[in-house]
Amino acid sequence: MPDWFRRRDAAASASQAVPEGLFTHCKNEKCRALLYSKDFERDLKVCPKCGFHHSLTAEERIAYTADEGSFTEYDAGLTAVDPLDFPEYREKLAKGEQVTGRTDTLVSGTATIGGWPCSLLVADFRFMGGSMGSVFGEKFVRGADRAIANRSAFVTFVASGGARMQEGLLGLMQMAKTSAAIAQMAEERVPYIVVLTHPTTGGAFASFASLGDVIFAEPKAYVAFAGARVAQQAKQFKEPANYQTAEFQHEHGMVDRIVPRREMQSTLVRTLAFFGAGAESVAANGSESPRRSSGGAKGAAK
Amino acid sequence: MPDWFRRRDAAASASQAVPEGLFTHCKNEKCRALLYSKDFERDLKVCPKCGFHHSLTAEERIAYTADEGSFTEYDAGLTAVDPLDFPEYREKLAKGEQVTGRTDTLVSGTATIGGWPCSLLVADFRFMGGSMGSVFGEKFVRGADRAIANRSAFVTFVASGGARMQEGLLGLMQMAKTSAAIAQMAEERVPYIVVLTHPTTGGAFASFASLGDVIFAEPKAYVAFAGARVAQQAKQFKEPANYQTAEFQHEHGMVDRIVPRREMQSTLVRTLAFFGAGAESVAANGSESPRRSSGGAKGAAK
Amino acid sequence: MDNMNVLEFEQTIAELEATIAKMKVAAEREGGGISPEIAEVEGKRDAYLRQFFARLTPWDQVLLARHKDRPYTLDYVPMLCDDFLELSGDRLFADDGTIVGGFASFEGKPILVIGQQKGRDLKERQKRNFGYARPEGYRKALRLMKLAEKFRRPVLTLVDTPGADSNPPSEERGISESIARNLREMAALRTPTITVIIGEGGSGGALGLAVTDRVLMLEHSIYSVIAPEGCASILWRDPSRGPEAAEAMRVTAKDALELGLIDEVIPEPLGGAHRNPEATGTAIREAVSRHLKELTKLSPTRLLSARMEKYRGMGRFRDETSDGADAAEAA
Amino acid sequence: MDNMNVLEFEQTIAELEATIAKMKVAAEREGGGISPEIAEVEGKRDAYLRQFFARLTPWDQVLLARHKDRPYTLDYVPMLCDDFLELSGDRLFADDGTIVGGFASFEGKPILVIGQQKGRDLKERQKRNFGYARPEGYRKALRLMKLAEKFRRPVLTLVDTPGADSNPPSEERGISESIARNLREMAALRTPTITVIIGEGGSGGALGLAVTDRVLMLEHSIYSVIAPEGCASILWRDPSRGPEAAEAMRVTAKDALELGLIDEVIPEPLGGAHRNPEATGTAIREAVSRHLKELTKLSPTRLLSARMEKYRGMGRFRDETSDGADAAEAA
Ligand SMILES: [Zn+2]
Ligand SMILES: [Zn+2]
Repeated sequence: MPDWFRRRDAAASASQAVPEGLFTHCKNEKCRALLYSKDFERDLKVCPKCGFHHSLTAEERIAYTADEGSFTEYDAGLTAVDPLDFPEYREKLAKGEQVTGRTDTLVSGTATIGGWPCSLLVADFRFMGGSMGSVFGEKFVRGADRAIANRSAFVTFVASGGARMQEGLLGLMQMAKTSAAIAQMAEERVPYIVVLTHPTTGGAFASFASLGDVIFAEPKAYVAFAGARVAQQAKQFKEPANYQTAEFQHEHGMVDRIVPRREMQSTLVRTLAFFGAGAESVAANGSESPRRSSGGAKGAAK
Repeated sequence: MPDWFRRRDAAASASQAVPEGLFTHCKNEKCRALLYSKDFERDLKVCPKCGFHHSLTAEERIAYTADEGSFTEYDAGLTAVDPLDFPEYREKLAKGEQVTGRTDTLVSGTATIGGWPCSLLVADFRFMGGSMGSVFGEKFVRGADRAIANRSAFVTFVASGGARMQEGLLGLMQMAKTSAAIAQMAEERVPYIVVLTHPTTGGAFASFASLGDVIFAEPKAYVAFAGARVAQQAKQFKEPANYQTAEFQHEHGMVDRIVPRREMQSTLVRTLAFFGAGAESVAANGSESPRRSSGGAKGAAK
Repeated sequence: MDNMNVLEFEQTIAELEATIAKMKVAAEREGGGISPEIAEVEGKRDAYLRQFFARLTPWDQVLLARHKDRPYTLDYVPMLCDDFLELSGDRLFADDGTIVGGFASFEGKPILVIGQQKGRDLKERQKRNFGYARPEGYRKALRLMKLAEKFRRPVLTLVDTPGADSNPPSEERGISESIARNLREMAALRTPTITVIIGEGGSGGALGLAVTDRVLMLEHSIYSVIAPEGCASILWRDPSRGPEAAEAMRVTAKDALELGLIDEVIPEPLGGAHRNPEATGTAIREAVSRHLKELTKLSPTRLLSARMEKYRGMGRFRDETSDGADAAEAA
Repeated sequence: MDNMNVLEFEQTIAELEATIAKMKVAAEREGGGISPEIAEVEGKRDAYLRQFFARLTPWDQVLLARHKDRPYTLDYVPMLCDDFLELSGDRLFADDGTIVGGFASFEGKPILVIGQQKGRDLKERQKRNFGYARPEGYRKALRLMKLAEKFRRPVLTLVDTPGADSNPPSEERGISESIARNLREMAALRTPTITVIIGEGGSGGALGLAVTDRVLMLEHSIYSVIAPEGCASILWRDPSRGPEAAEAMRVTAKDALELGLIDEVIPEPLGGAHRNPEATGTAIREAVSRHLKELTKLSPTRLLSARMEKYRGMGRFRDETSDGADAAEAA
């Protein structure tokens, strides 16, 4: 695992990657290149010097992925309660809301990608480390239901530390809940596409994030079952090279492709073209062409 | 792999384990215990000193497995032709027939095992090393069809060196043919039980012998993809302990249980009790009791 | 007694029981029966037990769930079933001794049993990887569950694990994938499925065998999103604050039932399962039998839709987007 | 020329072509066009080729199938398809570089392509394990085929392997099981499937990708129950008698067609695929297109029953038990 991953993990949550001024520094500690902010934006926040993929907000991810103006948000009003009266949970929710302007980790909606209609789900790691609470699970299930109803693909960008401790067993059960929704999509032959971004660990990787019909990952994303802080790692095991990176998971058969951010949208389009619009086509290969959805107002809650 | 396996493999085909006289020697070279033939028979040809499981003829296997008088043979008249006019094939067939009194490797029929009706298939390694030619595949398919028609389990005792070279590509295709029949049994939810005996290698292990709903093996049977003579083994690999034994395959998840011959029949009965008579029962667990079939004349061709 | 945890308290009980044993030996030597003095000390012991167990802390429950004498899967299997025929192997890579499974007969009918097994002595604990299952364990379990589905046999899983194995070899072989796949496949398994959490229900490692129609918990077992020590370590950077975390996360069987996430709590004998394994086994058998009878009445389709509904309904949140509603809280 | 094998013969051709090249350079220097002399030598070359290729021995076919310049899977894929998006991993253990697969577009329609890839230079040959696929290769292939089935996309497999990997690590991870499972699953895959054997169809390692609706072979490819050298080694304890074994086992495409075990032989350009890869690619594309059109007309049910019938019918034997019949020979 590269050093800069450890450093970034040490930070309580991903800090805003958006530079305020005319210039910004690459956040890779080994690089720290000074970048002209406009170029940095144009490069999708990938450092041209070292290739470091900076974390994105949900809004940035959607802007880089969905066809312009095609995104319609759903379920924005789903809001966490504090079912266990857990210490400091409300404070953390408030802080997450302050940073992201949203009530929880996931942003869910419909969009087209290269003309293909999709149900799209994007995690914002800044909101409590992308953790899976009840709102996460509910948004996931409703997004899956929309994919089924619309016979469209379900595309998920993951960045999550796993189940949300602050909801106790309810948090753990979101692993079962999301997986059950995926079983229903499978039954309905609705394509389910996962993109792993930095970082994807624990309960997320051990449930919905490992179950994609195809799984892509951004370069050098930290992808693991057990984060360094949790692992009960016995002394006799040596960490392999690249341990717990996207590249490691790719080598071990868990990830289809490492896809640089610059190629992500086109890779999704090529994938959606294979799946077509769901699987209504008979025995053979139908050649559906993408159906353009009417672009909804971006970010508008429905 | 114990030494005595290598020695046995070196023999062109398994020699008859039936002792002619009052006494017989254990065939394990490291043991060679002198055994009273009646005791040896009573012990199912397992050496009481060293536990060596001597090879059985198909008739012996059937006698040790099927309820007395329950076995009815089918398809005994299926006979190999020499489709490629392959050197010495006819001679080998004649020799196999001379040794076994049968026209090919497999003996197929119906029987009950602990009262449970089964389609039973037993390979006799003495006939051309149990190799899979066209007759093998056809007997397998017809046996599977009988299991489907009777809603009974299909039980196979394997001892085979793999596809029969002397039938060229037709031999290889018996791997596909047997596997296709297994796909049909799976579709029909007919239980398919495999018992690996010494030796099971090559095309047999890479097709029907690896596809049992459950797979049992006799102790220390040689079970492998590539026999020593065929392997293109690169020098850098060290053979693990127990390499290519039934125990090795068990450790590596390929075999459910190592079952001593003495326990084989009862293990099969317990397994058949789980499966019941096929899978007609609804959602839940029906409690079928075994249906006794009318015992056919042993060995009678139909 | 108030400041003791359950293990310390057991010392007190052990001392009382030693006294009782000595008194009995003495009484027998003198030829007498159970003297009133002995009955009095026994009564005192039971009162202590009742008193203490009426006020167990969540941390006591954690300690009980992990108790070294607590019965394990292979202790219960012969109490629950006849004729257990263990099967093994994932048909891919290995056999994981941490998860055992096989055919059995439950009240005369075929059933598939799968359970997580901790080891009792050091040698067995190593064989069982201290209860941390590896990818091949979850994959073996799935193979066997698919076999049960194919032949329409019910599945019973017994859960007892601190968590799934997270060492590099398990990471290399896809421990995450193996759990995730089980979650999805169990949600869709077309046969009745029942889980009993008998000890530690540790996080995803437990859930990987527990997406079933009915989840029952022994009274002193726990079910937790993360080990309390791990939670304390992340929240407060202090693993010794596990007791606080156990309380905050509500890890007990009673909590899980109140949250609507499990279906029943199976009572344990006074003092915990290890004080009377047979009685515990009987209680489990009775409960499983009852639930199994209900489930076997359902068609596969109804079974699946009920299971789907159950897991899809898990969560508590406010939905402020619903028409006019401001606080539609789902359970 | 009569005693040459195909590789020795190619030397003769290479010398002729060197002569032609020199003559052309000279002619150009002198400003002239193709002189009658050049045309004559070229005619001679083509006549040689035709003459030799009309009488290829089975062993020549083996040498051609293994020819170092023969196009491999990744050479053909861009000729056959547009927009190949390679996918990887078995979701269990690793990614095997010997078997490649991914989404592609064939004549404008989505298709899943899987192929065995040998390496051309030493580095790539190591990466591709010299064409010997490992368990994770077959498992990746199956994962992708199941994906194609789920979304009702046809599957095209390109076969080119000396055999499956039989080294200890592959034995440990169940190379037999991985092939066997593919045979069963491919027999039941609910989507049209086509195989083209482009080079070596080596035993079970080839069959593990070739239980399909239509199996086509390039003219100079081979399909064999065991490598000729292996057969000779077992039969005569002399691997150098491979040429005899190749003849006895009838390993050529023509033989396989005559035995009714494959569906079509795709002609190669004179001198073999390596002398004109593009023309070979075009011929493959045309044949695949034709068969795919036929298959896509069938419902999944009819597709499956035809496939089942095909594989269940493979075998030649005498059935002396049939009523009155003494020689009912199946084909
Ligand atoms: Zn940089
Ligand atoms: Zn002996």
